[in-house]
Amino acid sequence: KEFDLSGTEVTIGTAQAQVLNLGTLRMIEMLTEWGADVTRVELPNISGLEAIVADRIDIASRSSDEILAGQSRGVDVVAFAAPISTMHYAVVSTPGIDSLEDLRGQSIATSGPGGFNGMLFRYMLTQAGLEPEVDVAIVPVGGSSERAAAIMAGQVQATVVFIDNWLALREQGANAQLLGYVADLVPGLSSRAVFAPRDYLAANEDLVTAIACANLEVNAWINSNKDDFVAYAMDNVRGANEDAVSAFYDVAMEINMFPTAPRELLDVSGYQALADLMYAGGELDDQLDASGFVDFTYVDRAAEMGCGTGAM
Amino acid sequence: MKARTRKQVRRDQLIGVAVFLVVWEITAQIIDRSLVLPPVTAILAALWDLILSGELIVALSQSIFLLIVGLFVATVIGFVLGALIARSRTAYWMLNPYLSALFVTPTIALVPLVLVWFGFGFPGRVIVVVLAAVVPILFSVASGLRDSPGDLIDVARSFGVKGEIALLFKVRIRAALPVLLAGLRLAAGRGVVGMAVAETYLRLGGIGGLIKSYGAMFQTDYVFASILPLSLLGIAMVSAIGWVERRLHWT
Amino acid sequence: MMKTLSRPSVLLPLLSLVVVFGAWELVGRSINPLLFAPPSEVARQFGELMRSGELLDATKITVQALFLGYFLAVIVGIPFGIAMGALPRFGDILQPYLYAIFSTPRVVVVPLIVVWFGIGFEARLFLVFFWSMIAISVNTAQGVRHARPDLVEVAHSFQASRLQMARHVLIPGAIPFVVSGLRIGAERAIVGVIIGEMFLQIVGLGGVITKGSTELLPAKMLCAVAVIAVLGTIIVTALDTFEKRFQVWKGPT
Amino acid sequence: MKDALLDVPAIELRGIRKTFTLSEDRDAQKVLALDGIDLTIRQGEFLTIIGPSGCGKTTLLKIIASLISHDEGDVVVEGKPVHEPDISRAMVFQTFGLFPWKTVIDNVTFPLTVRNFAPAEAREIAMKHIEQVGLGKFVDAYPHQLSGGMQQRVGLARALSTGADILLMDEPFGAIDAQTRELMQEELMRICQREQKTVVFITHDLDEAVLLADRVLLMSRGPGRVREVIDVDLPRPRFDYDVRGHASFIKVRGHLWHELRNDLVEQRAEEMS
Amino acid sequence: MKDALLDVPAIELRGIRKTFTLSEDRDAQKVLALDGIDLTIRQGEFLTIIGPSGCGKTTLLKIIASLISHDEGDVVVEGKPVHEPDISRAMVFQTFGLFPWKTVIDNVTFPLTVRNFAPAEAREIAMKHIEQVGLGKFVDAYPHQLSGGMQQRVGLARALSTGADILLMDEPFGAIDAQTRELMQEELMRICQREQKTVVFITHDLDEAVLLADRVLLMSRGPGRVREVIDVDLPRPRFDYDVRGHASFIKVRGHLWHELRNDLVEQRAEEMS
Ligand SMILES: Nc1ncnc2c1ncn2[C@@H]1O[C@H](COP(=O)(O)OP(=O)(O)OP(=O)(O)O)[C@@H](O)[C@H]1O
Ligand SMILES: Nc1ncnc2c1ncn2[C@@H]1O[C@H](COP(=O)(O)OP(=O)(O)OP(=O)(O)O)[C@@H](O)[C@H]1O
Ligand SMILES: O=C([O-])O
Ligand SMILES: [Mg+2]
Ligand SMILES: [Mg+2]
Repeated sequence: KEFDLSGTEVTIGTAQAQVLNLGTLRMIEMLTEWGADVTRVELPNISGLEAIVADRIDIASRSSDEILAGQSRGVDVVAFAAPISTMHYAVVSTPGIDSLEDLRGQSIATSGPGGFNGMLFRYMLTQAGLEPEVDVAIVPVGGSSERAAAIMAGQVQATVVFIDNWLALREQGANAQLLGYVADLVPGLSSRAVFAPRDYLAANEDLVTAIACANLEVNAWINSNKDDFVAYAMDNVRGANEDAVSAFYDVAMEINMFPTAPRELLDVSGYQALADLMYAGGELDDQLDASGFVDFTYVDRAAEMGCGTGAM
Repeated sequence: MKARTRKQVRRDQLIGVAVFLVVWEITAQIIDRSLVLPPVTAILAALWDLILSGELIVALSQSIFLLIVGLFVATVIGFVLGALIARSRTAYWMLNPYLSALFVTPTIALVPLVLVWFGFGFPGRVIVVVLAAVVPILFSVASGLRDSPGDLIDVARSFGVKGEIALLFKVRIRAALPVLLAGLRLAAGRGVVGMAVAETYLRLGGIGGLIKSYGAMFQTDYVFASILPLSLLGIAMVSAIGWVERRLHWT
Repeated sequence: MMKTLSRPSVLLPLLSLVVVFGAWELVGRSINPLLFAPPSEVARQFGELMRSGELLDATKITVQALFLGYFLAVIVGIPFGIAMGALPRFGDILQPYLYAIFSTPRVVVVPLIVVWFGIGFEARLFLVFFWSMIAISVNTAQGVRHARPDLVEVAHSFQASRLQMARHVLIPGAIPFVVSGLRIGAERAIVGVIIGEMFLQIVGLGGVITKGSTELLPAKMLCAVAVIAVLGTIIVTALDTFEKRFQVWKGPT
Repeated sequence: MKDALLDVPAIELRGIRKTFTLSEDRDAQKVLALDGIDLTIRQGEFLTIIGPSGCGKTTLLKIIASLISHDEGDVVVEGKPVHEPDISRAMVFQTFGLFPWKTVIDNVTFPLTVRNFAPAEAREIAMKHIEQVGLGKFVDAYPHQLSGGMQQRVGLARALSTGADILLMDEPFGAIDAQTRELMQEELMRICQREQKTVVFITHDLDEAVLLADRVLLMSRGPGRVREVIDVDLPRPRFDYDVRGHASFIKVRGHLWHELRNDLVEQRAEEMS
Repeated sequence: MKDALLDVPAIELRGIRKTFTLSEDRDAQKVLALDGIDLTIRQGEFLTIIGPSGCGKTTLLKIIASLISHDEGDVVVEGKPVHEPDISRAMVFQTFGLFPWKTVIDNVTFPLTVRNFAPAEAREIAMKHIEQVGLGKFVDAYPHQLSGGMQQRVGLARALSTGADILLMDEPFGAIDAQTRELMQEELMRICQREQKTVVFITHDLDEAVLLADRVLLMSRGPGRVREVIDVDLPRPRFDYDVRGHASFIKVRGHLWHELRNDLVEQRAEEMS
């Protein structure tokens, strides 16, 4: 069951260290324990896809919509693991806006065109019987922090931010409220994936399997151990607040953010739903078949080896 | 107009800072929204915490190292190209438009290109600083070397200095020093901006990474506490160059 | 004594244009099109963006905030700078803050700007105005303070009043400094509006950059960058020319 | 009116002392520039000042003009102690003091503009004096387009056009070539005699000092003191004959030369010890 | 060696013409600065040049030094045409030309350093000449700490310390006060006589032009031409008696004065028409 990765060099691109993305951090630690020489790169503004295309990283652990973008532009990247398996966004509103319907005639902030959360927000509004742009003004605003600031300043009445961001915001006493978690509002979508070019997977089977295994193991560790997780977050995330992390943990458990079953970890139907949504919203030019770029081989193999049982 | 002594200036500035901080503190206490405007005391506490934990020192030393390497490279490049466009009409008309364009193009817009060419490793980050800082240096080198230093060139020639290169090193550069320093001062300011761009948008790290992390956690007091050293760094660079300027024996 | 630069023949810039664009085209074609685009592709994209009106609309939005913000920076910055120069105590007290703010990269204070000024036009205006205003007033103040003491003495000897001193000695003497402040301020203004458009409400040319980048359309991004560069070059060159006009004002000493 | 005042001295200096502080530091070096100057200048008198470089000539002239303050003593002009510059005293500056952003005519009209003369009147007065100094063709030129000597003449025209009774001139002909200088000297003497001006005139040219003066004030190497005041007993007008051959001229010039030389020798001796 | 060359002129100028272009434009204005200068200067001769401001004196001197190019004609030094500056000709600049960032001693040793003299030797030579011009106490001062006259003397010391046979001096005493100037003149004449130097010396002081010269070159108002070359027939050494009283001195000075005056009058007349 042990992996011997000595001599293996790999560069992994991740998002900024966040409470909700601690899985990636822990996963990389395990790879290192197994002898791999891992370089972790926090990419704040550049997508993992761009970094892969530019040949600057081998593997990305980033938003799952990047895979779809890549596929539609002819870059054959494949998801083989997932550090966060459910949608990691929270919809936040100003006081007085208590449901999506209340947003009629108001403004909301989403990330720029082509962004993941913008598309989701549109979808949710449609589900709630509102017509985006007509019933609700949509203002594109740079990043999650800027969107949070926009709601604090009363510039918009609702926005989507990362769950851990929202919890930190609440902890800091922001005058805003939770409208709901996207995971609850739009179930089944996958949020973060570990992906790499298809030929890279084929050429580095051991490493990729080890990553899948570490992914399952880390999820098992998180699920079984709240105190350790909180302590780990406090050590690794700058400015983390103990109460916020604790609250995040509870939410994560509630929405099954860190599953250990391979088919829950990587859910083709979630990706398919995402692809259909993006196609419907005009974000993708072609209809994509998710089974073509979600590869269970490695998580399955890892599960067979006993990964995900907390045994390692 | 009477020149004010440095002592008077210092005293007034100290009083000014004190008044400013008190007004800030009171305003913040009244508004009572630390997310928007944290009180000075909270910022100082945060700063103290950052210093004690060693975070600030580590981040600051990373940033300063990046800044120094970047400014050094920018100076070298700025000198070579600046000398070229000062001394060669052809080079001037061929390069100047692009350099002016680079001067006004926000460094942040060039980040994706830097990734492609240089990656997000140390070289990539250095390049971002260089892109931000090189043009002011280059322009000041060019204008410094273009203005002939009175008849000093004639003096040097008449006493046996031969050739453009020898004149450059024996007279022109030294004579252009005040202009060069003014350019360097401007470049230092832009270098700090480039450094922050590299550290927040190319790859997180240093003081820029610190700000970004605390920003994501909405700890505004820590955000201020990490921005402050950045502003001070800018002032420090400017004062350091001012100090060199004053020390030059000059008329 | 060295030669001064003479006026260009049209040939040189043209030649360099050919060389630069040729090299760009060659390199551009050899790089993954998701990351970089050759000029031919940028030109095609440019045509498309012009036809759809996207680029023109974006440019309008950018230019509005830029010009209004810069205009305000000029009409506030110059009198403010004169006051700082003429009242040294006032200037000395304010100076550290202006330097501190000036050397604080706007990219890191964007979230604070949102809280104070929102995400729209006002916030962009502030990003343009404030940093530009500082550049202009700091330079103006320096110019006023460096008024030639001998000329101040001359005016004094003929009993010029404070106002006459300002009009005949301080302001004309400060003009070369003011112009160089205007140039640095222009650069600050352009970068400011783009930062605002990339990180606040995504609009204008900065918005086109952000969109081009997230959509992996480098040609679109480069179109916006090119428009910004051309816009900036025009402004800076105009100010340069303006500055040369006042070269003689520095006078013999 | 002027004649009624003839018994009142134009300028009286009583015990003028002036110290400069060299830097702003606590341990600043002090330079004693003037060490007790007593001097009485009569109405309509032409006084030249000569003395080694750095002895305090410019300092003294600026104190008379109330341009810089002094530590001790009084400056009394036409019977009244003065503390501020005023229109009765016009200065010609050693460093020209022209506004580089003003044309010749605008530089010359400046003092009149300050006093709110009508533009046409100011222009007329200025033109007269610009022509007097031989620059009629350059009214619209900027200072940087003129040679040093021409710039100096603009400064002279400006002082003359104020109509001030007292002219304070700091090496006004220092940058002017020999022959133009002699023309200017002649012109200046003619104006002064006609308009009965009181002139204090600094020079480092011995010939000039003697040629122009009713009295020569010889200052000693700094700290500036009055070393000697010498009457020049030469008939006026002085340009109609070869005044340099006049016995008085040769005597006074020779005397000044020896005194200045002795001053130099004394100083060298001090330096050696 | 020198004596063997005595029949070869030190400097020969043949038909020197020089035009300046005023601006960078195609439609640039041209200024004819020198219009065919022919001149022969003998070994060991002291030639002074006098002429109206802007007549081309400095231009001529710089052409002799090969510092600026000329359009037509030849400069022949000791029998050989020259095109590049070299160490046989040392220049003293009208505007001093001191490096503001170098101390007095470093300024004076500069030409020796360029020629790779050992530092100790360079310093020794420099010190000798710095003391000769009376600045022994200021070796470590920077130019801005010196008065104008002192700066000019540093430039003189620098030229002397090169050991060049030909000294090209552009108004070297213009900023020096009367008495120091006379001392310097005396010193210069002593050095030149002892070391048999050839000197070309520009001045705008008539007395100085006559006092120092073997011959005076009078130039006419620009375009610069040779108006006249006048022999000064005064015995040397000239400082032991009152040379100004000598008939030759008075005659030559008077002649020059009239010629310059005529030049001025001619020019004014031209301007009128
Ligand atoms: N603003 C000043 N600060 C300090 N020292 C000064 C200042 N002005 C003059 N001095 C000093 O006072 C002394 C007299 O200077 P002043 O200019 O009056 O001399 P001067 O006789 O006019 O000399 P020159 O003939 O060179 O014009 C000098 O030693 C000079 O260094
Ligand atoms: N670099 C230059 N460019 C254009 N014109 C020049 C240049 N140098 C000199 N001149 C012109 O050439 C003429 C002669 O100048 P030069 O300096 O030789 O005069 P000068 O006789 O030395 O005058 P002065 O007595 O004032 O020193 C002047 O009309 C001057 O304007
Ligand atoms: O302030 C800037 O980031 O340019
Ligand atoms: Mg003086
Ligand atoms: Mg000259």
